[in-house]
Amino acid sequence: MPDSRTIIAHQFDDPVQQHESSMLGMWVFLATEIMFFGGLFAGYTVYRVVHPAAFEAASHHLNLVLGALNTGVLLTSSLTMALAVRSAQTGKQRNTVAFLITTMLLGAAFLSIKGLEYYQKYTDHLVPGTSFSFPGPHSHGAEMFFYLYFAMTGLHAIHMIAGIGVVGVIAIQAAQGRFTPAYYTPLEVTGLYWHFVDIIWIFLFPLLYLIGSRV
Amino acid sequence: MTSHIAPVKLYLTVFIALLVLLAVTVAASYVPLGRFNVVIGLMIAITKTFLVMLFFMHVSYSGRLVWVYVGVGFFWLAILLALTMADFLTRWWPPFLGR
Amino acid sequence: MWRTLPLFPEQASTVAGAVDKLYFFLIAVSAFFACLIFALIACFIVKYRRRPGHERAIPTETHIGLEIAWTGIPLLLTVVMFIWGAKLFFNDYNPPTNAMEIFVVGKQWMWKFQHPEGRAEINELHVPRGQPVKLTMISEDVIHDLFVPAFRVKKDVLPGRYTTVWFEATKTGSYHLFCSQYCGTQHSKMGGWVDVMEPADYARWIDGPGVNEPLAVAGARLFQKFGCAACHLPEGKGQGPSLVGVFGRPVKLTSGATIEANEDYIRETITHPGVRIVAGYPPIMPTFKGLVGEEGMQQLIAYIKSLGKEDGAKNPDEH
Amino acid sequence: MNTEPTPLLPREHYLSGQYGVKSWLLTTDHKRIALLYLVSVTLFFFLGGIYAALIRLELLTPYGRFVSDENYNKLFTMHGLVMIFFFLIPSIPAVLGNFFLPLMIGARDLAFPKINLASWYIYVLGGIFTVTAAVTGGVDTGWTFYTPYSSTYSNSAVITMAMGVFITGFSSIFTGLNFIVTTHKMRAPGLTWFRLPLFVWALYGTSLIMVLGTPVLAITLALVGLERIFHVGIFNPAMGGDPLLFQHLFWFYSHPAVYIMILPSMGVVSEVIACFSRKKIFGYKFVAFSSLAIAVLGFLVWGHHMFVSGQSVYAGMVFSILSFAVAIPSAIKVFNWTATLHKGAVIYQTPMLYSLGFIGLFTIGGLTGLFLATLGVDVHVHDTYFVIAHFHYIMVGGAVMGYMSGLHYWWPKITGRLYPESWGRLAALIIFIGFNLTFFPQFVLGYLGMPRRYHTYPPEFQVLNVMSSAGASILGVGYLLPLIYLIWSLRYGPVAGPNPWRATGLEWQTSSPPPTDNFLETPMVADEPYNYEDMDSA
Repeated sequence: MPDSRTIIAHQFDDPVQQHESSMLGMWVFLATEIMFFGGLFAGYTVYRVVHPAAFEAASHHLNLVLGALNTGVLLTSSLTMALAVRSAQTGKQRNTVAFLITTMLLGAAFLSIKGLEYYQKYTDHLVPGTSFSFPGPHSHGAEMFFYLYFAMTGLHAIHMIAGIGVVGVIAIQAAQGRFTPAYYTPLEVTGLYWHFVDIIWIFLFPLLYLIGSRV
Repeated sequence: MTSHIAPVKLYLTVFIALLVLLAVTVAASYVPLGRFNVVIGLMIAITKTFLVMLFFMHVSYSGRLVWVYVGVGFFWLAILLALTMADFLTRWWPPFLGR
Repeated sequence: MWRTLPLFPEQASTVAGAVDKLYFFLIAVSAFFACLIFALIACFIVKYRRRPGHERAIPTETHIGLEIAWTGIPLLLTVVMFIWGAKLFFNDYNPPTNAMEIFVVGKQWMWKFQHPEGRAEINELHVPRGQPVKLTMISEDVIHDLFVPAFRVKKDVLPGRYTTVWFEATKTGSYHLFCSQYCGTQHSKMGGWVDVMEPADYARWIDGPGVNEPLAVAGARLFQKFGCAACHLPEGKGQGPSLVGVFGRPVKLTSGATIEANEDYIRETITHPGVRIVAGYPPIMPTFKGLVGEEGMQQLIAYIKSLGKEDGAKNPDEH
Repeated sequence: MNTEPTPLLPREHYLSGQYGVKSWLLTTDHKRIALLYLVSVTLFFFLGGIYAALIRLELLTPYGRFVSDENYNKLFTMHGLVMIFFFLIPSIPAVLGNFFLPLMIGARDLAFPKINLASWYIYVLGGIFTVTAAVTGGVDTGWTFYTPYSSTYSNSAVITMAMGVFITGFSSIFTGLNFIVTTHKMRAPGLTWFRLPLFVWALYGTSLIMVLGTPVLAITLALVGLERIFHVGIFNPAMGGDPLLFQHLFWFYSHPAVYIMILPSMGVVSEVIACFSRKKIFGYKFVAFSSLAIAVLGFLVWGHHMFVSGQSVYAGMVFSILSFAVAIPSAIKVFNWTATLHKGAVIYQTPMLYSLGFIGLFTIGGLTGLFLATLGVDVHVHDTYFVIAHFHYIMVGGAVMGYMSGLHYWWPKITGRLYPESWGRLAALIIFIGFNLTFFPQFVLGYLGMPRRYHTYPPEFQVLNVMSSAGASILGVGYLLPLIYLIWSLRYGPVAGPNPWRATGLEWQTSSPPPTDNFLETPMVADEPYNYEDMDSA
């Protein structure tokens, strides 16, 4: 199986060991990432229990259409990422590059929509701080909600930006023909990261946009 | 290396399932179900996560170790949430109301 | 010599003896295990030191029985420690119903004590001997902690939420009062004394010179000044719920939940009135956030409590 | 103990060949990176030591006349931060672990050598932020950064310092990640899990904590920083926030962090006790699994730092019983080490003295931990010098003794030369005596009620404080000695040869210092670890 183009670092004995190590390393890193977001999820859970009514009221100030659209965009980007890996497995270099670029474009679309939402929150005075104003009795719980909203989606967006950068590097490497059906580990590892960022959003969407019912 | 190559059809099926679940979760938020809104929202999110991890992330074809570390990540998150909430949920229990 | 080199703190409260008893039990258990291990190690390293005639170790096998024993025995002992400690802890959190109540405000870097009779003091707390005292504490800035070593009690004092601690002094005298949660530059100077007096002396002291009006009276004036009385009519016919006899009772909220009308709830409804509305009333109360300081808050709470006291028959807390 | 002719240094090893600065700063060799870490953590250890010396100097008198209250607060804050994040946490894992994990499992390097180098650079970057914070006014929040003091009220360089800790956290995450993957994937043929040295088991448990705990601290400090900058945040009571949430998140990492410090030491002690009793470790599997048990249970007990914080009484009880549970695996280890000595052939080499010292001091530290887990007693001793004494017995009496033990044990392997034995024994003795004199009086002070972080204190506590300060000066001398004789031995120490202790373990089967690729050919393992009985009768 070792292809002439397979690069084996000196510390490894064979490509299988190298591949498995990289994959395990990424999964361990993702466990770390879960805990990194975990601090925010813990804060969210606490304050949702402490301010249930405020969270529901504040959640309804989020734009459900844009949120759902963004979820769709991100799910699609996960599909294209998975297909990019599959194309590398089957040795279809052109397809790999095309799917990676599509993934990046979808990621950029996600960030643009997110930016639009942030802008709307800014004009609606829903950014926590001195200019924050929220009608009704729940203003301080709502401010907490929006603080968490910005912290959680902000951290997620930072991960998206990093992800787009990494996918870009991988796309260039793919275009240079660095990956073969025998060696595509960096691509697969990047794919794991991208899907993970998608999963975080899969949780953020119902937790932030879908509190209570909108009726 | 993961020699397993999943068919494109599988990826597409998973993708469609994810979109259907997205539609369901949005639709469910228009039905007043009280506390079950959050239960449904989270159940659907967990289902979506399973789909993404098992198929897009190839966990279903991966070795035991990957399963272990996927579990470890979520288990430790559960520890963090459960023991933190052990404080916040019981703080106002009788007979120590508010103390 | 004990004045320059004290080795054990004074016992001056009802719980001090109980805490010390548990402490001695822990010392006994620890000393036993520490001595056992030290003795074994000393014995082994001397007896089995490598020397001519004893060049090689004598193989031993892992002994499952031993492993179970030294897992199981410590486990049982810790269960005893847990139950014993938890019982004391529970007691720390259950002030007797006849406890006299004193309000405490901590701020960088001083303690303010407010007796319900109206006398206030700074960095010094006078209490009668033989009378349970409950401190209801809040901070104006960072987290502080009220610690009286002679009483073996300690509790963090938080901003934005009341915490309580209680004790019953058993010996007259002056005892150290410390802030034991790091609170900034002069943390180590945020302390003073607890003066335990004979009840008769205390009664004289509390009526002594410089006494303000009782807390509840001051609270009643605030209640009028802020216009609370306009809505919170005593018979419950106003736009707000009646506050008579409400303190310490469960209150039904519009959300369907029930909450005890305690110090924290009253505090929250004054600063954030819309968050938990009493069922059957409109959410029209304005916020008094920034208008009522911690002292004003104490006065209002004392006043609302006293509304219950007048209707004594219904109030289980009466003493 | 060598009857063979004086050994010679190998002609080629990881230190030879390349000498330039570049060969060090761009190295991906785990052994050289370990030495980079060794130099950096030593610098931070003595920096933290200077802070400690100033603290003890101040506490000689009760009146606070030596430094101002503001500066005193900065001193203990910096002492804690430097010692914990820049010495104790990286000490054994990043120095001894980095050097010996691949050697002990028969690998050529860690799984990700570049990430390993990156982790050192990240550590240095974090260190630069810390030193910057120290020289631009210092930090006065205590190493615990409690809100709202840190987020709102403190006027010191909190953000710079939090950045330093945040960044260093990633160095620790990368080290842990590297160790986990290396242990799983790079073991030599035949080296099954139950043939692994116990040091490797301990490092594995440590790595789990690093990987799963550190990110929570990182996000928490990031939130504190944001709150300081924007004046809104989730710990802010004015916004409906709860400062106790900070404590939960902080201790979720910072309690397990204690096990990051102590677990690797326990691993070292297991190696050393077996080697210098010339015996198989008693209850290998129990010692191995107790490391994992500590790593997991260690995450369930953080609330015992919050018994008097206003946390729910019920949560307090849950955390109390879980805290007792974590004491059990530690007890198992102590008993098994003691049993290993039984019928051994004990040699009083310096590493052994440190390890025996470790067992003694750790036993006291662990037993006094029970006092703190006991709710009713903790209420009295919480945030007093009792706690200070307890955790110094764990972190200095335990972790640092273990580090010194390991450093002496493996010094011949790292440098190819032996340290001077009698000086080593003397230093071990001085440290042991100085340590006990410093910290034992603090137990008494704590039960008397002297709160921690006190710049001034009631005069009746002075005698005990003077004893403690006197002990600290002895301890200081004890720590300077190894610095001197270990450096001396680099040039003048006798050449050690590949296995001066006649120890088992793969790291002793290669030359000292080892070649760059560790082994000339990949070793095979067909035996249990610590088979000293067979080795000595051969």
